Amino acid sequence: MDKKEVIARRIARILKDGDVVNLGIGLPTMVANYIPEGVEVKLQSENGFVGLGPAPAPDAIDPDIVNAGGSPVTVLPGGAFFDSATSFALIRGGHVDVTVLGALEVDGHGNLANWMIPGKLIPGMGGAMDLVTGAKKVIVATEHTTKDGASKILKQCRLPLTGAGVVDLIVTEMAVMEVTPDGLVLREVAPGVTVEQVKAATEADLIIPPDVKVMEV
Amino acid sequence: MDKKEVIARRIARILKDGDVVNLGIGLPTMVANYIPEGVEVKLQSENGFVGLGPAPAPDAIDPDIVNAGGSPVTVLPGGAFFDSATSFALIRGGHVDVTVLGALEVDGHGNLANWMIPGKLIPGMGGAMDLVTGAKKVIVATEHTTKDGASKILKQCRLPLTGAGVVDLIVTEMAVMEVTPDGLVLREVAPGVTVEQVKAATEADLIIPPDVKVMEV
Amino acid sequence: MAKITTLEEAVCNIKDGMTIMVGGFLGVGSPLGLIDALVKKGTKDLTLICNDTAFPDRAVGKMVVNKQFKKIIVTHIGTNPETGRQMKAGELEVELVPQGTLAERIRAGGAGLGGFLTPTGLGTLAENGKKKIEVNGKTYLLELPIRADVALLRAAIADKKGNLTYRRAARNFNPLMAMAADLVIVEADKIVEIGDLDPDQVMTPGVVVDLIVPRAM
Amino acid sequence: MAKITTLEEAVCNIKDGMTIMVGGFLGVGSPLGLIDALVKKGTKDLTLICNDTAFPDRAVGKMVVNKQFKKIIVTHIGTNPETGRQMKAGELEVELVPQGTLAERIRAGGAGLGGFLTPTGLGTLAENGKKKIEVNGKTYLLELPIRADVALLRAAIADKKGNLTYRRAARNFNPLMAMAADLVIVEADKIVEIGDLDPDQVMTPGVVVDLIVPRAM
Repeated sequence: MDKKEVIARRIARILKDGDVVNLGIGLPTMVANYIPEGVEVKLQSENGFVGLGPAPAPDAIDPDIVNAGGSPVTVLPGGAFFDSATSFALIRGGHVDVTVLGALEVDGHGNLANWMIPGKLIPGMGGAMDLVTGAKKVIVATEHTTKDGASKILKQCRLPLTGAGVVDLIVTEMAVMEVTPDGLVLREVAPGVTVEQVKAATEADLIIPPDVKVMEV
Repeated sequence: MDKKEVIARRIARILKDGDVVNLGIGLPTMVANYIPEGVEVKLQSENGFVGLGPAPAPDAIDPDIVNAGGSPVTVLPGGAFFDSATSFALIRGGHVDVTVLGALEVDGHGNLANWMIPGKLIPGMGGAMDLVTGAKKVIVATEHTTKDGASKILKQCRLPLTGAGVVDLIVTEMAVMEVTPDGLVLREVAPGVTVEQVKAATEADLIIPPDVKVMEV
Repeated sequence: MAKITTLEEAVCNIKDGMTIMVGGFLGVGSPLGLIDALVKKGTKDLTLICNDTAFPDRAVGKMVVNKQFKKIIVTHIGTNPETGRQMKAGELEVELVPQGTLAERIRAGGAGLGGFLTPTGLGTLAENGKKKIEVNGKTYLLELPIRADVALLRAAIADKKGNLTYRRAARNFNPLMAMAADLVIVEADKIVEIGDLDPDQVMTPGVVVDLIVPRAM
Repeated sequence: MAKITTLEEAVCNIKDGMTIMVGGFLGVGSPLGLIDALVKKGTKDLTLICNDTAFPDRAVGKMVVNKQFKKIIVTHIGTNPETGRQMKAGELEVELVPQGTLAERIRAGGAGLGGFLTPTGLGTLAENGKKKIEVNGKTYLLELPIRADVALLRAAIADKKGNLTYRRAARNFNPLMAMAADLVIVEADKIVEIGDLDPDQVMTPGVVVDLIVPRAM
């Protein structure tokens, strides 16, 4: 199974029936494909609606219905559109239960960096700073290491932050880690991955409780 | 002609075609009856709409369409309803051209008191504080004196203020007075009323320019 | 998913001492059935957030007469003499707030804002106890957000996901309060199936609504 | 009364050096005909307030390519490489603002508020140059209102009084910007007679709209 699929599948199983969920562009969007049968989540799109549905057939594209990445999507029955101020009133006001975002870097203090690399890449923060501040639960979906094998789970983020102390859970293809007041706790390892392997691939200090589970994907 | 009618008629002739106007309860509401032919003003009602129309026939009352005093009104074609935050965004944001309010006291500095008499009557400010702050032009519609003959146009308001330095124009059955940086200027006197009579009935100091006009009503 | 229930069950969620927000403007747009159920239940020591206290025989005015409030936060009490009587007798604490400020404070409470700066009320008693902040040479009052344990709203149409529309001037504070309470209870004139409302015409997204009761009268 | 005019006449109101707000999210909900007319006219040294700079061949992205902006205030530039290039080359000043904060700043500009307190951006570069204010033990950033000389909007339907509706996710920033500019120009898919829109379904009241042009394409 593809790394991204492992991550998306694991996160999908965290979502609860009735949750209002905002999924970031890219990997986080894939989470929608794996939501278990019988669980209905309401997807919020920060460009102004709840009830985001799957991509339409090419001949059924409505140019006014796109997700926050600009890709054509659909609206499910019972959806609702609103303006950007209302959209972020929902987000900032704690009406979104879960947000799932990607990371350039994330650390054991719950800091997240995903909006710029000074001097190199400055896409902008879009709605990410509001999402990490306002959503009740912030889940980071990221591969454990960069293409060069460097850990993305750091002792301390080096890039400019998207949010300080905002992350609740980090899900990678190797592990599920929870940010706690005591530090970063390893909760699960992927099938076939050892605790030692996770520790070796993680720059942040990991607290290893006695009951580390095997990730179900 | 009734005092109130004189005041309402004079104010109605100040309104310009296209003005967005909020009329307070009571005397100010009467202004709508005298708007000249060919002038179309858009009446805003702070409980949430523009396009306020006249009272309906008794058998055509819609219980959901009332003015800010709770009286049945109608909505004209091209009207629009909105929530209270939007209503006051319009008011505070300078989208209302003229507001007309009554007064308990008003003074030469443009101060207005119309929401409470300590220890006696405390109805509350409702939307008045926002209206006097946000509307581009604030016109006070009031009888010149109290029932006991005391001037309502004071040197300095004594009652708790609705707004400080907010009034542009005061229209009574005796006179039209403009609040200017130099003080209160007498602009017009009612037909049959002398400047001396106005001065005698006014506690505030009046600046009398050479060209005081006779009020057209 | 919003749950459809009865008036009696819905008001069981409201306990003595709670803070409630009630939609409506002089009773127009108030959930009259829910209010009657609360009068019958006799829940007491409540704090009320509402535009006004309506009339002694109408809407929240009945609850004032029934002495169910220890404190009210409103813009106007002039239409209900019993409110003024209780205030003077020291039986009821009354906080009067300018209407635009009340609307904005409720909006801020629902939108996760820490407060806002308004020019409304400067130089009046509405300043009391508030911080003044200067921005670009202009002075503003810092007003704080307000929330409630329970919001009691009236909608025209609710679908079974809780999406709401309001009718005419009955909208007023209802959409703002829908965002600003821990539990949101809606009395709807009409309840329709999911998909019956055009997503563009939804005025309150269902994700913030908890309970729906059919209109009582 | 809103005036119906042509694209060419409408954009004549936009002079070199002005600040413009443009509705849309990655071009969805942007007034494409007005933008093309501005590209053709070549108006320059403009400041742009918009969610993003779309794509090089779409919406305001075309104006970036055409070097018509000296400054842009947006949430995201990642989809338009030309924006990043001009920024790095020092040809274009870019102010990146969190999306919820941008929406709220525009709303504050239209609502006459002096600013608002938000938790978004705390502990990030978004703090820079901003006052921090503590309320009830929580720290917030003071964000200031923003307005423009001209707003360029796209609506689905406009009636001849300027009342607007928007469609699906094309709503986004449009209703906020309609309140926050000295001149409001709307490109409407469809123009209807006064009275054709249900007053409950109007999303922007016509009193804030100045010019309407029929949709170009």
